[in-house]
Amino acid sequence: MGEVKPNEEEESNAFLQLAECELKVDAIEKDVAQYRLDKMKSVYQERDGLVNKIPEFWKIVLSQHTDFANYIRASDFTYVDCIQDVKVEWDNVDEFKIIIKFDGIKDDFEAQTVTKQFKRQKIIDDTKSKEDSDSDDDDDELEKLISEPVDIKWPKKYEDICPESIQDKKSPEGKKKYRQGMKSLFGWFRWTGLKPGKEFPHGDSFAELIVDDLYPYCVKYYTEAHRDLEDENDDSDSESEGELDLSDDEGNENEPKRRKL
Amino acid sequence: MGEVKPNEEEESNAFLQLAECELKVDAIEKDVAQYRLDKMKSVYQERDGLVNKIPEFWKIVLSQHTDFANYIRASDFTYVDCIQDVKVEWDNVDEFKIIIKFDGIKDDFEAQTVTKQFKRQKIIDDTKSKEDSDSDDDDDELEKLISEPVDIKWPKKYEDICPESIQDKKSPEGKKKYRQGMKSLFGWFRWTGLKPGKEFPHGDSFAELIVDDLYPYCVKYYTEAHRDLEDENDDSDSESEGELDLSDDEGNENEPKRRKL
Amino acid sequence: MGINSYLKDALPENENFELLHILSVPKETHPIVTQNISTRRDSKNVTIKTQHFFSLFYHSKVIFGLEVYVYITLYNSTIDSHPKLDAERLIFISKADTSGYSDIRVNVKDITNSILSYLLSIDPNFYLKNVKPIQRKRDIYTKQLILGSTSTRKGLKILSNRRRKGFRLDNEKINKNLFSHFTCNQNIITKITLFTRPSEQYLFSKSSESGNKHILAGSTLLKWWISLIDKNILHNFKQDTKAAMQIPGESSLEIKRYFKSLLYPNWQVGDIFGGTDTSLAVYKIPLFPDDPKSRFIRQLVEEGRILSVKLSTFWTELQERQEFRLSETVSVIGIEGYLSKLPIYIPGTDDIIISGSKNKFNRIKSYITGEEYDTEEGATESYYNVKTYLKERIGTNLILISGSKKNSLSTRTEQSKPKVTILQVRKKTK
Repeated sequence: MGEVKPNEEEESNAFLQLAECELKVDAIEKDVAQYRLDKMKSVYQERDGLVNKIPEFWKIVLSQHTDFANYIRASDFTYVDCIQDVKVEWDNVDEFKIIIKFDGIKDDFEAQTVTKQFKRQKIIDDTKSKEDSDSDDDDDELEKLISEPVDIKWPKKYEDICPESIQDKKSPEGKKKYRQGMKSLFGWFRWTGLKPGKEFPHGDSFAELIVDDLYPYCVKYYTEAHRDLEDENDDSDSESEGELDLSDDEGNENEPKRRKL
Repeated sequence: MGEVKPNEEEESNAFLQLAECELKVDAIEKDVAQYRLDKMKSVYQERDGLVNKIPEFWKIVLSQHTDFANYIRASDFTYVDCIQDVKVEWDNVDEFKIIIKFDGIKDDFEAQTVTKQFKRQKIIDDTKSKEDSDSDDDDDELEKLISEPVDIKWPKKYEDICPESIQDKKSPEGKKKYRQGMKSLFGWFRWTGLKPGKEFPHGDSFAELIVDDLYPYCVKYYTEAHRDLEDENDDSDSESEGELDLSDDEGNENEPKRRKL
Repeated sequence: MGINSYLKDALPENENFELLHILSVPKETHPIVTQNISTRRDSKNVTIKTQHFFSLFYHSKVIFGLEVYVYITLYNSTIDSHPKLDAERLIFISKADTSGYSDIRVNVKDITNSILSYLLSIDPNFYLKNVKPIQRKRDIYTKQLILGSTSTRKGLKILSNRRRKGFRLDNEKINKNLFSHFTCNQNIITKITLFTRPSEQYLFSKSSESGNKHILAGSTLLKWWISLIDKNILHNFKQDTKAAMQIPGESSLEIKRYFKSLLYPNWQVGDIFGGTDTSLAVYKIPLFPDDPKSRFIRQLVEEGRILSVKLSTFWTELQERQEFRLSETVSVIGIEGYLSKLPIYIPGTDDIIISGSKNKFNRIKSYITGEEYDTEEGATESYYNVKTYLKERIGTNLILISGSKKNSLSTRTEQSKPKVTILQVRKKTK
């Protein structure tokens, strides 16, 4: 379509160079994340020790967190309440393990500590068909979280949905039970990130929730859990004003603060 | 209320030490932010140069951003369109300047470059009355963004709301005009953060929007503004809107995986 | 007939008003009422959702606002082979509110009803011409486009290429591949539904603090709305229209007392979504944006009770929910029937602003709803901002409407301040 004019050429180059800049920015963000982890390591260790002295710390944090419950089955909370300790240990910014210590429930659930290992990996997006792969392939490299399945002893109450005890995994009923098990908290320990649709749903986001939010901000959530309880007891404030928000629809609900603040 | 039992004592100490940990975490976060800024500096500089080669870059970014418009008056867009360049320069993580370069509009608005300096400062919360100040005073130290007023030549069209040209600031009409002026983009350049209610509203959040969002992610916003289908600009899809996920309950196999996150 | 013709008869003679009317991009969405497994599997139904937002101005101040969703459901669409699909239209009245700053006495009920009649007159096909699909195809052509899913880096490379080689959007191809197009009969079932719940404000934040607004209590609010809908049936709907009201926690006898003063003879206790006391609520209760019923349904999913709660339990528990803890009267009103006059009107650009994106729609709307109305300045600022934005950024203007209602009529002075539907969302403080 006609010849390229000098300033169009310059602009065109500027865009390519900006794309390069984005790569540099990404690399810096990784570096910063690593720097942060190194710095935090000793504080996290100190904190892990302190948190252990507070009874039911993790039970309270996990019940408090609004998003946590979205990932698991309501019946899982019996076993969430058994969680005595949660720890995250980073080998580096892309490799880490989540260590969960469960107390037992007599005649139902065995006390145990389970360590699940995770890794972030570049994976070529294979949903794209071969023919449209062009020189831009590098853009389609996605970073993906993967993990290894790890053994955990399931509660007796879950026997009918525990994959080890389902006899006939081919029957419709068997399939259904199997899927229900995979959706439970225990199913998550088998999650690999490699068989989408057949595993614990959103196992990656669930891991990231623990690693990027629950573990780093556990003390904040613990404190909030106590503040909320006080609020509930304090009904003297009329609900008419402050706590009600007149946000009007889906759009505004999660819209950031605007002028009305 | 009775004597303190040993493990209560221990718990109580744990809470205090956790509070100490939080302080350490805050200090590390500051340090990490500084590290990040040092690393980003050269990339930002490179990017500033590239962005300058792209006509109307900032005009497009600022019109695209959904939240930016919430802070200013609709009529300010005439002058937002004059913004030729935006730069942020950090002296350190708590001190920075925003430099805005305006093109002029004949017979209305003079071309100019304005530099506004900001500082984050610990400020003792003086809304607390003296009597309840106890040894915990340090807890009430809030970090606050403040700034110095900076001269900017207002457009001729804004003469009636420009504070310099309002004769009678005491009359109801004068007061109203004054407030309107303060709510405009030009009012923001006078914002100090020290006279709440009398200045540009949410001047601190507006500055933070530029420093933490618009400037760092300007290239992303520019690209988004160029989406080929306008209706792809829909960042309001929210969880409160989606289809119900009954797959847990119904055990349905061809259920799409979509837990509301 | 345009909106002007409907509204002028509801507004006082010789007075000038201005109106904002924006429409969101029609888009495909999930079914309004959740389908059970087997229906879901076989269903080829398509649901299209669009939002209307109106605000009325007088003396350069906003005085009234109304938010309405229109859903068109196309049944068993095998799209290409059936040029005329059987369909249904549902109008969900989400919110109506007054700012409290009107310098003139207006009849808000008449205004609301006129807008409703206008909406009913719109040809359902208007919403079906260009529909944004749930998911857009990715193929070789769309890979050259910058879409919502395009990464920044990919976007920059595309822009670079375009500067070098030039590029023109193939509108025909885009239209064909990236939008859905449907048609349906004009004569289809039409439903109107709303949830009435007293509140100090619905659209105009802090407006109750000015002292200019008269806040209606639950049962007064309910009467206000049901009489409005009652009038609307007589005016727009055929004789056999179903009209129903449900008041959670109230006996049938009590509910029926509200019907005595109504003109349409066939009002009944219940709702228009069918089912009996023992039906599962999840498959009968519609899901609307920011609606208490829908919120309760979603909560039941979280609680793991969704497949056990029956309709009767649903209504009882709904009333006990914390959002209604002042034990105010709330109600669900619904009608369902055919219109007495075929809806054939296609709104033009002088009648409506079709916003190209949800972001733009929200931008314009937030000039109204993002303002604070504890003082009159809020009402002026929102007017000024909307007007300027439309002129400078969209190149259009507010619709001018000159009232034509004779003074004698307006001496019926019912200065109604509607306190409408939808309830507030409790925000979590983080």
